[in-house]
Amino acid sequence: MGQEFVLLISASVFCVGTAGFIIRKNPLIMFMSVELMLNSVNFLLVTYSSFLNSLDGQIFALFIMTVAAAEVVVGLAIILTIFRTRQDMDVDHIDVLKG
Amino acid sequence: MLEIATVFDFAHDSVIFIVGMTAVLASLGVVLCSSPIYCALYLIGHMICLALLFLLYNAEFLAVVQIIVYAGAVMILFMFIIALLGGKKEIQENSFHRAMALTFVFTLLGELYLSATVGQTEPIKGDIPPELFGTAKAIGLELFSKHIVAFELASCLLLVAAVGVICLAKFSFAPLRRRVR
Amino acid sequence: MFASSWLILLFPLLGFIGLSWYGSRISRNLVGLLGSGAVGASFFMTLVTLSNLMFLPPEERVGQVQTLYQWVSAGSFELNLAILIDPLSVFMFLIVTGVGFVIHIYSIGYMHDDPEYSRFFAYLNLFIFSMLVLVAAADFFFLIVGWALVGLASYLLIGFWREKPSAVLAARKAFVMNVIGDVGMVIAALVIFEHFGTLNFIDVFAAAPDKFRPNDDAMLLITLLLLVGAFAKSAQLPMHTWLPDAMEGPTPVSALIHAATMVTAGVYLVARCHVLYELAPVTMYLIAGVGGITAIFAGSMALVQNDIKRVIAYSTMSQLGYMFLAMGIGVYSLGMFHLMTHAFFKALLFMAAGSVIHSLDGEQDLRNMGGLKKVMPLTHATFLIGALALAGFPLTSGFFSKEAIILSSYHAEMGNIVFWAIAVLTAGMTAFYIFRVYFYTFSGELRSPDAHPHESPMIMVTPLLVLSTLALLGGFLGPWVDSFLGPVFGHIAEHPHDNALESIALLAGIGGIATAALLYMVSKERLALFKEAMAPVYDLLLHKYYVDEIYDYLIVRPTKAIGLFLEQKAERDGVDYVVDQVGLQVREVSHVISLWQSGKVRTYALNMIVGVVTILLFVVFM
Amino acid sequence: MLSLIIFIPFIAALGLIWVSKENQAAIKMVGVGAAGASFALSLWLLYSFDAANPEMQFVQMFHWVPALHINYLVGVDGISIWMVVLTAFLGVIAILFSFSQKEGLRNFVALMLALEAGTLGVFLALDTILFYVFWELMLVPTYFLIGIWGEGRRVYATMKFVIFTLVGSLLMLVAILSLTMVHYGATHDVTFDLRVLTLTHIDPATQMWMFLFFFVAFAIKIPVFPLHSWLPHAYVACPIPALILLTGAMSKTGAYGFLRFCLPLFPEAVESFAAVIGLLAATGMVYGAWIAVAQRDLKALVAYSSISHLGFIVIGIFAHNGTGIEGSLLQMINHGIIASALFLIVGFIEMRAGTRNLNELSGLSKAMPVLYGTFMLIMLAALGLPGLNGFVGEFLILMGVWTSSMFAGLSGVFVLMGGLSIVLASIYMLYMFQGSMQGKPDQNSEGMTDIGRCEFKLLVPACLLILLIGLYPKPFIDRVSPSVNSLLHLEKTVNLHAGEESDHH
Repeated sequence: MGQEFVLLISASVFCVGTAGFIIRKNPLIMFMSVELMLNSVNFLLVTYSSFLNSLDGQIFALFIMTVAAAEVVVGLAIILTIFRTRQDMDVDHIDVLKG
Repeated sequence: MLEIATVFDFAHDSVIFIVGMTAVLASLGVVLCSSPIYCALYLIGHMICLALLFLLYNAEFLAVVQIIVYAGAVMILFMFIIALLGGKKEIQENSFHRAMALTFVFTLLGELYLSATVGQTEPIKGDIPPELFGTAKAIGLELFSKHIVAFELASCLLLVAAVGVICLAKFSFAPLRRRVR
Repeated sequence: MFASSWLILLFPLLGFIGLSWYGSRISRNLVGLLGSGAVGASFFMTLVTLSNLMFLPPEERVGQVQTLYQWVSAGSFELNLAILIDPLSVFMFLIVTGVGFVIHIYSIGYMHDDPEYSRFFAYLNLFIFSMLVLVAAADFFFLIVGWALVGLASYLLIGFWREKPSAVLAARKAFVMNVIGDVGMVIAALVIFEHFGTLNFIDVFAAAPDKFRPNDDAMLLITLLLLVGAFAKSAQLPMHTWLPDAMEGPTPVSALIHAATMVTAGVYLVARCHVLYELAPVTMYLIAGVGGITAIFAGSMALVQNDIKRVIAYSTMSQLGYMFLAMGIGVYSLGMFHLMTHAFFKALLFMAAGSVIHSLDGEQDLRNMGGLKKVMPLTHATFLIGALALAGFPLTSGFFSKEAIILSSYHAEMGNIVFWAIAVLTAGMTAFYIFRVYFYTFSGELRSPDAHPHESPMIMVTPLLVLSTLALLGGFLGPWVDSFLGPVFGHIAEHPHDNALESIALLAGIGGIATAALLYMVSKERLALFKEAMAPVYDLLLHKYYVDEIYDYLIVRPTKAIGLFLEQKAERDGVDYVVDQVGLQVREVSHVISLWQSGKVRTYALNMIVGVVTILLFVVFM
Repeated sequence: MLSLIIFIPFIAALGLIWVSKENQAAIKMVGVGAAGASFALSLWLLYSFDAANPEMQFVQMFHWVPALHINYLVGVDGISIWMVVLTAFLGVIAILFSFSQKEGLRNFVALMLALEAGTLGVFLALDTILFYVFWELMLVPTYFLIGIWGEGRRVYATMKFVIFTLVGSLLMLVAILSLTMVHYGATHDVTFDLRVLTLTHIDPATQMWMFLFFFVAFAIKIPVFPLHSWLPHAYVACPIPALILLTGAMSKTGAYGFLRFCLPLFPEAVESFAAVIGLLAATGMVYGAWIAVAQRDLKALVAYSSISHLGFIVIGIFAHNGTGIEGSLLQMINHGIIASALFLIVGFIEMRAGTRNLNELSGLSKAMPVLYGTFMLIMLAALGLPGLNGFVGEFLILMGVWTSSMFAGLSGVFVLMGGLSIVLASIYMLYMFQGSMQGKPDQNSEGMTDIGRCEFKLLVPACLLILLIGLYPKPFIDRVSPSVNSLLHLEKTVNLHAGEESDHH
């Protein structure tokens, strides 16, 4: 399969993740959507690393995974804390920063 | 031989195609399911598909990392949280917001497709021998030579994240009073 | 030759500085001595200057300018600090320092018990100094300086009893009125500078006749603006209201302001600038008209006042009216002559009245006086002389000067029958009201039982005697004044003789005295009846034609109201409001914009996507 | 030497950080020492200043940002010499008076020194960017002085003051930069040297907006009538020592800016706007005076009277002739002396009576005869009594206005308005003086003491100057005249096309 296909798959997953992030109100699912977007990018990096015969893409993907893992851990802890204090799982209700 | 190669190529391509489409469908499932537990399951599916794709594109090491870190550790974490908070279904309303979001996301998709079909960029040919490509050894060599600083920084990041999570988990917070404007 | 003339100004200035610095640390006697001595020395120097001047041939007596240093040179404007010595200024020096000296002596006795004795003498010296600056000035600028300093000194003296609210108010009134006059003078100076390029009297007066034809706009403007200052200082209509109120000051101050110094400044100004005024006949008529009206207007108010000093104050206004009338019809030396005799007898009257007030412990109401003839024989005699002179009784000084003006008001080139009639009517009134005061005060019985009148000490009586001599005999100086001032005015005023008119004026004066005697000496019932019959007029006069009230409503209150209005409306609700609104509106707009920040993560995400899409649209399609 | 004058107070202000807050004696020593040294140097400057020379003197230059040709360039001429001396003089007085400040003396003195340094810098800077930097430098200490030590609605006042001034100075920055661009367009030479820029001929249309930008900046600082809204609030809120510098020195920077920038740089624009500006200034004179009549708060009264007096200064400048400008410069000195002395007196009264309200004050003269005398002299100077300094300035200004050709036939009106404001000045000054000093003494004046020897000494120099300038203004004017003349007869030698022509050859 050529580059076009890879790009299409990646773009589709990315857009689905974006849509999910915007549409869903459950913070967990929004997080999953973020993971989708990250994964789509990872995919692209890995495939292109193979196309170009260079390992840089994979290294980059590896770092992204590391960061994503850290991000998920902290993010979920924050979600947990918010839930503990507010007893509410709707992100729309969390608008303390409203202007 | 030629034919076998062609057949193999075709099989290879079709596998990639099928796995790729599965990955897209799984991602759709993540977004469209109303119950978080299903979403998480779809996401695991998506991750596995991606791992397969990584394999197919000669990135064995990353495929394994994908399975272990993502499908394993991260998703288990998700599952724990869902179990802890209860997988309530959410009610979807706010159709204007949704319509806006979808409109723009589709536009984005269109734009991405368009840019994808622009054509091939100039290839940068690396100097990795094909037999080593994607193996743990190659990545390790690369990682510990060229990217050593970034590597250490990443480890710092993980440490900070760990400390942060402990802090967040340890101190209990009194329920916030809603600020009245 | 005249360099020593600076000393005339220097002595009172030194007196002022010395007394205000060290006055509180030296003994009272020394204060009085220094204060009077400064003016006395100044008077002496004036005499020296006068003798120097008399040695010169008449045509060289004018235009002696003594320059001290260049005062300023800014742009095209240059000015020297200089004094002008000529018969007119020396004449004024004589009156100011001479009468001022006598008043100083009198003050030693009058103010003897005042706790702020030294301050009083310091101010008196400042007053004399200011007046000398005014008359000595060789240009319009220093004329204005002296003009304003006189205003300041009068402010200080009128408000001398600074804890008395009415005195404070009167002082403020006098000062503000004078500042209005000053501003008029300043603008006049600007116009003069614009047309002549200099402010020197000599240059201006020399250039004026060649540069302008009579009744040119510029001339009218200059003379009218100068007139604002002159009217303000000399209390002519409509700027007269401060003068009666100035009675709030101690009596020597009244004498000084009314007789010798301040109020005569306006007359002096017209005399000094006669070259300009002759080029503006319209203004001359105005001066004569206003002078005449003021004379009769003030005279009528004096008819009914019950405060002894107020009567004399109005009489001052009235006599100033005469002087302006004389100026207006062009008989300057007659005006100056009347200025001199008036200085004598008015100072005398004030000081005699002060002596009465002093002995009655501050009582000023005529109705509480009476019968002082026996107790205070010297004061009585001197007051009588003053009253006779004021009434124009034959052979007193007032007779010569006033008769001359009355006659000229018909016979002079610009005189006419109306001026004459006014003058004669006023003369009658004058005689009436001053003798009303005389009878009230000195004849009959003392109406306030608990007072213990006594003759004043010699230090107060001696000045009275000196002045009464002058008031009695000063009239015979008339021809000398004419010839002495002749070089300044360019001609010697002629004294017309017209027996018919003279006798009418004389009869008016004697008639006034007789009427007063009739009403106040002979029959009290007739007086009551008369008052009854004239009640509305009486009221109007007693309230001074309600001018104070009219000014209060027309000027004072609107000024304050506009001030408040500007503060409340224009400032707080106007400028401030607009500025604050700009700030508030910016805040409002930013508030509206800040609503965009809904605090919801998803909205932010959507916004971000919108942004990304838009940018990509550009990237892809451009 | 000029740099020393500027930087001695500045370095002392920084140095005060290392002085302990408790060490009052050291704080006072450093404060007075620095201000005094600056003042002494300024006097020496005055002594060695060549009065006949219209050019800039004592010029110093260091490269500051060589890449952009921005230099540290200072110099003094007849227009700025008196302003420098005045500022240094007022700095000493203000710092001496600030010792009565109870709290935070160290920081207060440090900020005062910084304010003084900034103001001196504005008067001495010849590089437009340097000018701008000092201009903004004045703002910072003022902000803290009013915001921290102020009274009443100090936050509101500070905000208003800072926002107003910033708007103006940003407009000025735009104009400064475009000025250099215009010069660059003519000569292909980047410079921020004011002396060079002055010679550039600017296209009249460009002049208009650049002039307006500069004008707004300076007009806010002075302030000119419709832009004065910050002044009453800031002045009423400002602590009196800072107020002395604020009204005495800082408000003059605006007028100085007119003379240094607007008049020489934009002659055509000045010509077309002079009548309008004259109208604004004349309105301000009457307006400020009239509002002052209605004030009961002494500080507010003096604040509004300042608006009125500053209107005189502005109208004199835009009369655009020697008499008017020299009168304005003299009036700037006068107002610096008189207004600061008045504020000092208000401070003395407030310290003793505990109030500034005229309704609550009465008959103080009995308790304080010395203050009575000095107050009277200063009040008389303020209302423009002939023979004292206020009158000299006002007279010259009015004469300049009357003979000016700039006001399109409105000269007479302006002079009349000036006369009206003088009359009003006598009214409000008498309200102020008589209301507080004369009348019956009331109970709370019983235990009051007169001003002490030290306080009297603060007022003595002001009184002496009032008399000196009133009696002999010539030496003051003489140092100014040559520079003013050269300002009025400036020739633009650099034309727009000069650069292009030289390219052809």
